Amino acid sequence: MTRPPDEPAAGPAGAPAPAGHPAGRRTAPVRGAHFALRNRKLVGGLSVVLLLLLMGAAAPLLTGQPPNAEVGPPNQPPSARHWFGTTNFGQDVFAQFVYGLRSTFLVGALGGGIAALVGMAVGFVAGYRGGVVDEVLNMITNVVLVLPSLAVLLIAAAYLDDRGVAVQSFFIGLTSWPWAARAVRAQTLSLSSRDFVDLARLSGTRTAGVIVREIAPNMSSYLFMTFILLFGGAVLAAAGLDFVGFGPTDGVSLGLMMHNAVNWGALQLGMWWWFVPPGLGITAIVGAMYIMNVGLDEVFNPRLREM
Amino acid sequence: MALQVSDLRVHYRTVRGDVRALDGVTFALADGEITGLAGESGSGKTTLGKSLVRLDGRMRHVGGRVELDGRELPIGDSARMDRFRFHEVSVIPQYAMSALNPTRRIGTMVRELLRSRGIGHRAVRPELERRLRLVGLAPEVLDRYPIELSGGMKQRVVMVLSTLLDPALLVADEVTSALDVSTQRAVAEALVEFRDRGYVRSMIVVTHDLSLVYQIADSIMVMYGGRLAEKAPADALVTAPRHPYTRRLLAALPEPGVRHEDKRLAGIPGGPPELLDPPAGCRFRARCPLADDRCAEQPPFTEVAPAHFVACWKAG
Amino acid sequence: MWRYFGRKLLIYLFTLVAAVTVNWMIPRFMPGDPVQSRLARASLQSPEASAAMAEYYRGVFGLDVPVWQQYLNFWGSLLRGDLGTSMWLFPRPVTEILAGAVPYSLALLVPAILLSWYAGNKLGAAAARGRWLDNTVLPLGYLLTAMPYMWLALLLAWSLGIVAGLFPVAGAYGFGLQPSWSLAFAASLAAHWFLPFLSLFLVALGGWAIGMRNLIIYELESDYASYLQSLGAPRRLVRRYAFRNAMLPQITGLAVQLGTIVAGSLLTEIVFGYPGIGYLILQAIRNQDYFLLQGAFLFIVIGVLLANFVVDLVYVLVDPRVRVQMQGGAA
Amino acid sequence: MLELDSVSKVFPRGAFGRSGVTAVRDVSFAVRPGEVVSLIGESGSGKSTIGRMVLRLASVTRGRITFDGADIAGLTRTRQLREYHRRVQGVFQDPFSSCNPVFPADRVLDAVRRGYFPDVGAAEWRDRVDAALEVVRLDPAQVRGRYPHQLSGGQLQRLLIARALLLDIRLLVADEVISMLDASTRIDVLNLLADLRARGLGILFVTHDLALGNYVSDTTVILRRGRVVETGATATVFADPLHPYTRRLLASVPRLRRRWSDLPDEPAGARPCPYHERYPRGAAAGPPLLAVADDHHVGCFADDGKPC
Repeated sequence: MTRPPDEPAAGPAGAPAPAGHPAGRRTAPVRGAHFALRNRKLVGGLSVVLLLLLMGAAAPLLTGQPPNAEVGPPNQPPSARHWFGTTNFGQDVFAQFVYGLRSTFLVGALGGGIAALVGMAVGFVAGYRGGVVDEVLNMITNVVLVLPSLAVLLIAAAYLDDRGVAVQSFFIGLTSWPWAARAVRAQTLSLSSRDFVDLARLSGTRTAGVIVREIAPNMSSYLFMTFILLFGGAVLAAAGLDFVGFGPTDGVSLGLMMHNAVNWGALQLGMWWWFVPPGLGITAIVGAMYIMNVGLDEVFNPRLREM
Repeated sequence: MALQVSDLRVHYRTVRGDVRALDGVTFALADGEITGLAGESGSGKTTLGKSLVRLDGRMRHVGGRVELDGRELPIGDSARMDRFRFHEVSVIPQYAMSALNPTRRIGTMVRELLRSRGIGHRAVRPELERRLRLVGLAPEVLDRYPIELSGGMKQRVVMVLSTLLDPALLVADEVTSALDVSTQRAVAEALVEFRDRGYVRSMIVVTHDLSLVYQIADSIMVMYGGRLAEKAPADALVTAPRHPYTRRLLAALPEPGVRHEDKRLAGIPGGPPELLDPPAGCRFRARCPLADDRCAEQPPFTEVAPAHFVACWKAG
Repeated sequence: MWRYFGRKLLIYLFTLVAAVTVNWMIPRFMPGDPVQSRLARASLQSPEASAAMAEYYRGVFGLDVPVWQQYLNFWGSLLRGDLGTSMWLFPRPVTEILAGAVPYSLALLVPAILLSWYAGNKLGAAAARGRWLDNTVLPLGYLLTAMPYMWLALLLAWSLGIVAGLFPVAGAYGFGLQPSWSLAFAASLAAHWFLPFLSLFLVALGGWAIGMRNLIIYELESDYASYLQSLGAPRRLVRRYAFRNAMLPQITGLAVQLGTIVAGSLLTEIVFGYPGIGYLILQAIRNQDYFLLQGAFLFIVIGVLLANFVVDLVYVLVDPRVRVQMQGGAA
Repeated sequence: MLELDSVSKVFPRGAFGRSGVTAVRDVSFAVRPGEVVSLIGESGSGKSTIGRMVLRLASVTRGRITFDGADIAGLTRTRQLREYHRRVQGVFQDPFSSCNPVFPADRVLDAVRRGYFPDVGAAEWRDRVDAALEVVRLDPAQVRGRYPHQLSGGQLQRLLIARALLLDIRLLVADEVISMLDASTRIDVLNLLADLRARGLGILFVTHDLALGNYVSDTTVILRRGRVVETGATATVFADPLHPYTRRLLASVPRLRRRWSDLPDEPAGARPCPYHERYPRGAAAGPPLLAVADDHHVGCFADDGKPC
C-alpha cells in the first residue's frame, strides 16, 4: 500500500530540469543550498521530520520507563504527569508514542530503502539495457504493480510466527517498488539517449559505471525524492499492517497503538488521547516529508520556482 | 509604414537578475515587406519576435513603443494585446511541430479557437480549405489528430492557421530550422506566396540562417547583443555590408563549391557579450578588428544609404 | 488493438498466477509444519471443524505427492471455486462468505473512488488557477494523503459519530433491523455507510488534487497552450484543453492507485466494523481462519485486476492518440 | 583503414522485436588515413546510424565493418572494445548533451584518463591535456572547472575534440558536429577538422549540410532512405551530380548572392538517373552501386520500380 501522491514521473512537472542548456540554470551546489534555505516548504517539512526523529532517538531520555510498563492509573486523560494520558492498562501513551516513532522511522528507512534499491536497480537496468531485458523487467514490474500490496503483506504476515520490524520492512520493500522502477526507467530512458552516455561508453566505461557515474548523478535529486515518497509509503503500509494486528510481535509502534486503542474500545470510551497521537505522528512525519519533497522539487527545478 | 518599433526594451527575468535581451531596438517595416531577422543565439532575435506577439511569463516590457498602422500595440498588457493577436499580429512559432493540441482533431481545435475569438467558423471554412490546398494539404487533415500528420504537414497547418485572418504582421520564428533542405525551400517559398496573395501584409522571418533568409526577404536585419547592428535591403546587406559584424559573419559562411584548401574562411574570435550586465558602448567592440576609443560610446542606428541602417561609427 | 489488449491480458494473467502462487507458497515455505501449526494455533472449538481442517489440508497440501502435483491440485480446487471451508463460520464455504461481503465493499469503494477522483481533479484544476487557492489546496492535499486511512476513519468516527452523535459508527445497519426493502432499512444503511465512505473519499481526494494540479501546470506550459495564447485564445479555452489533457494521465493513475484505495477500504471497514472484505479479514486473523484469509486475498486480487482492465478500456476510449496508434494510422 | 562492406541496420520494433525498420541498406564505402569522407543526408537517411555503428554504439545487422582489416563486430570483450576506441573516437551533434550537466565540462577528459591512462601521473596528464587543448585552440584556464553552460557551444565542441585527441586516434566520427553551433564559430570547428586531417587523421563527417560537406571533405557519400544514392570524389560529385536526388538537393540549398528564383528549374525527368537507365526496376534488381566513372558511383533508393 504504497501511496505515491504525486509520483515524480507521473506529473512531468516533477521531472528533473533538463539542465544544461543556456546560461541562467543551476550552477553549483552553492546556489542549490541558497535556494534550499530560502524555501519555506523544505525548511518547514525538514524541521518537523527532524524534531520527531529527535524525539524518537531520545525516547529513553524523555520517558523514564519502558513503553509497555504499567505506570499509573488506567484511562487517564492527558495531564502534567502523563502528557498524552494513559491506556486501559495504565501504560503511558507518551512513552509508547516516542518509542513508536522509532519503529516508524526504522520501517520507513528500511522499507523505503529496500524499495528504492529494488526500484532503482530494475529501473536503471530496464531503461539502460532496453530490448528483451526491458520487456521482461517491465512485465515483472507491471505484475507487482497491479498486485494490491497490503493484501500480499497480510498473507505473508499471517504465516510469519515471528514478526520484527526488519522482516516487516523487508516485505514492504519487496512489494512497493514498482512505481519507483517505472519512474526511474522513464528517466533513464530519456537520459541514456543523451550524448554524454555514448561518450562515456567511448571512454571505456562499463554499463555499471555509466549508470553509477553518468546517469544516476543526473537524477540524484529525483532519486532522493523518490526515496522520500517510498519512505512515506512504507510508513503508511506498516501502520496499516500493525493496525490490522500484524505488527511487530514484540515492542511498540504507532500502528500497534491504534490497533490496541480500537481493540480495547478507546473509541467508545472516548479515550481520544489513545488513538489521536499515533495517527497524528504518522501524518506529521509523512506529510512533512511530502511537503519537503515539494520544496526540494522547487529547489531543483527552477521552472517551478518561478511560479 | 506598417510597423514602427521605437527604442524597444524587453528584459528577461532570471534568478541571477534581469537579462537585457532587447536593449533599445528601433526599426520600421513597410507594407508588404518581408524582413529577415538574423543573429546568433542569445542575440535577442527570438525575444524581439516574441515581444511583438506575446511576452511570456518571464519577459518584461521595460520601455519603447511598438506601433502597427499608427496604433500603439500594448505589448506589455497581455489582456489588451489579445484584441490584436491573430487579427492584426500573428506568429508561426519555433515549435510549430508541437503547437497543436494532441488530443483534439485539428478541425475541432480550429473551430473552437475561432469561436472563442468571436469568429463564425462557417464563414471562414471555405477560405481555410482553399489555403490548405494551396500549401498542398487536403482539407481532410482537419479530421485528423496531430499525431497522424508528419512534421512538415503540421508546420503547414500552423502556417495556414496563423495567417487565416490576414494579419498585418506575421512573425515567423525559425520556421525552417527543423526541416530538411528540400522541404525548407517549399516552406520558405510558401511564406513569400502568402505575402504575394495578401494573406499577410508584412513579415518578420526570424532565423539563424542568413543564406536562407536571403532567398525570400526584401530586407535583412542583423542583431547583435540585444541591439540591431544593421538593416538593409537584402542584396545590399549581402553584397555591401557596412557593419564589421555583418561582414565577418558573411565571410564565415561556406558556400557550396568553396573548399578549405582553396579559400580558408575564418570565424569571429571571442563570444557575444553577457546581457546580464552588458558592457557600455558598442556591443561588438570586444570582437571588432576596427574598434577604437570612440566605440566606448554607443553608436546610433543611422541611415547611411537609402533604407540602409547601421549602428557603427566606422560605417559612414 | 488486439495486440494492446493481448499484452494487457497477459500481464493480468501473470499477475493472477503470481497471486495464486504466493497464496500456495506462503503456508508451504514458511518455517514449521503448516498443518500442525495451523491446527494448534486455530484452537478450534468443535472437533468436526478440527477434523475437516486437517482433512482439507491433507487434500490441498497433498503433502505425499510431488510439489508440482501439489501446485496443480491447488489450481484444480481453485478452478472449481473451492477455496476451502471457513473455520470461523464453520462449516460455511469461504466463497459463500466472501460473496456476502463483496457488495458492502463495493458499495464503499466504487462511489469513493469515482467521486474522489472527480472532485480531486476539479479541486486540483482550481488550485492551478491561482496562488491563493494553490496555497490552501496543496498543503491540505498533502495532509490528506499523508493520513493513514484508519486514523482519519477513527477521527471521523469519534468526532461525528461518538461526540456529535450524528452517525452510527459500527455495522452496516442498525442492530434491531433485518435486511428488507423498507425505507427505514435503507435509511439505516445510508447512515452507516456515510462515515466509512467519507473517510475513504477524503484521503483519496488529496492525492488526486495534487496530481491534477501538477499535471495542469505542466499542460499550461506546453507548446500548444502558448500557441493558443499567441493567437489570443481566452484563458478559458486554454484551461479547458489543459484540463482535458491532464485528465488522461489521471486515468492511468487511477489504475495505479486502485490497490492502495482497496487497502484503505480494508482498514476503514475494520474501524467501522463494516461487514465488507476488510472486516472479514480482521475476523479471519482473529480466528486464525487461514482459508478465509487466502480467499479474501484472491478476491481482492481478482477485483483489482478486473478494475484495471476496465480502466484500460476507458483509457483507450478517451485518448485519441492511443486509439489512432492502434488503428495504425500514425503517419 | 575503415571499410564498410554492404552494411545494413534493422531496428527491431514491437514486442520482442517481431517487426523491424531498415535504417541502413547495403552501404559500402571506405575511409583512408588523412581523408575526410562526408556522409550527407536528410533526416531518416541513416547517416547517424552509420556513424553509431562505426563507433560500435549500435550493432550491425548485416554486412561487415572492418578497421585495419579486422571485423569490429568481433570486438566483444571490454578490453578489445577499449583498444578499438583508443583508435576510433566520436564527437556528436549537441555539445551540451555530450557533457553531463551536473559536472564540470572537463570531466569528459578525466573519464579518458580513468578509462585509458590510470597510470599517468597528475602532472603529466595535465601536460597532455594542455597539449590537446592547444591543438583545438582552447585556453586551459578558460575551460578548467567550468560547467557546460558556462561555455559556448563552439568551445565545448572543441573541448570534445580535444578529448578524442588525448587518445592515439586514427579515425574521428564527427556526427553533425557543427549543426548546433553559431555561424560565427562553426567555421572554426570545420577548419580544425581540416587541420586534423592534415595530420593524417581519417574523418567520417556526418552532416545534412551540403555546403559544409563540400568545404572539408575529399569524398562524398550521399544517402537517402538508408541507401547510397551517389558517391565519389567531392569535387566530381559537386561539379557533375548524376543522381536527380543529388541535383534536387543541391538546388534546394540556400545560397548567398544567388536566389532560388534565379535558377532555372530542372524539368522532372530531364536527366534520368543513370542507375535507372541501366536497371529500370531500381535497387531491388541491381547491385547497390553502379560505377559511372573511376571514382564516381550512383545508387538508387527506389526499390519498387518507381522513378526516383
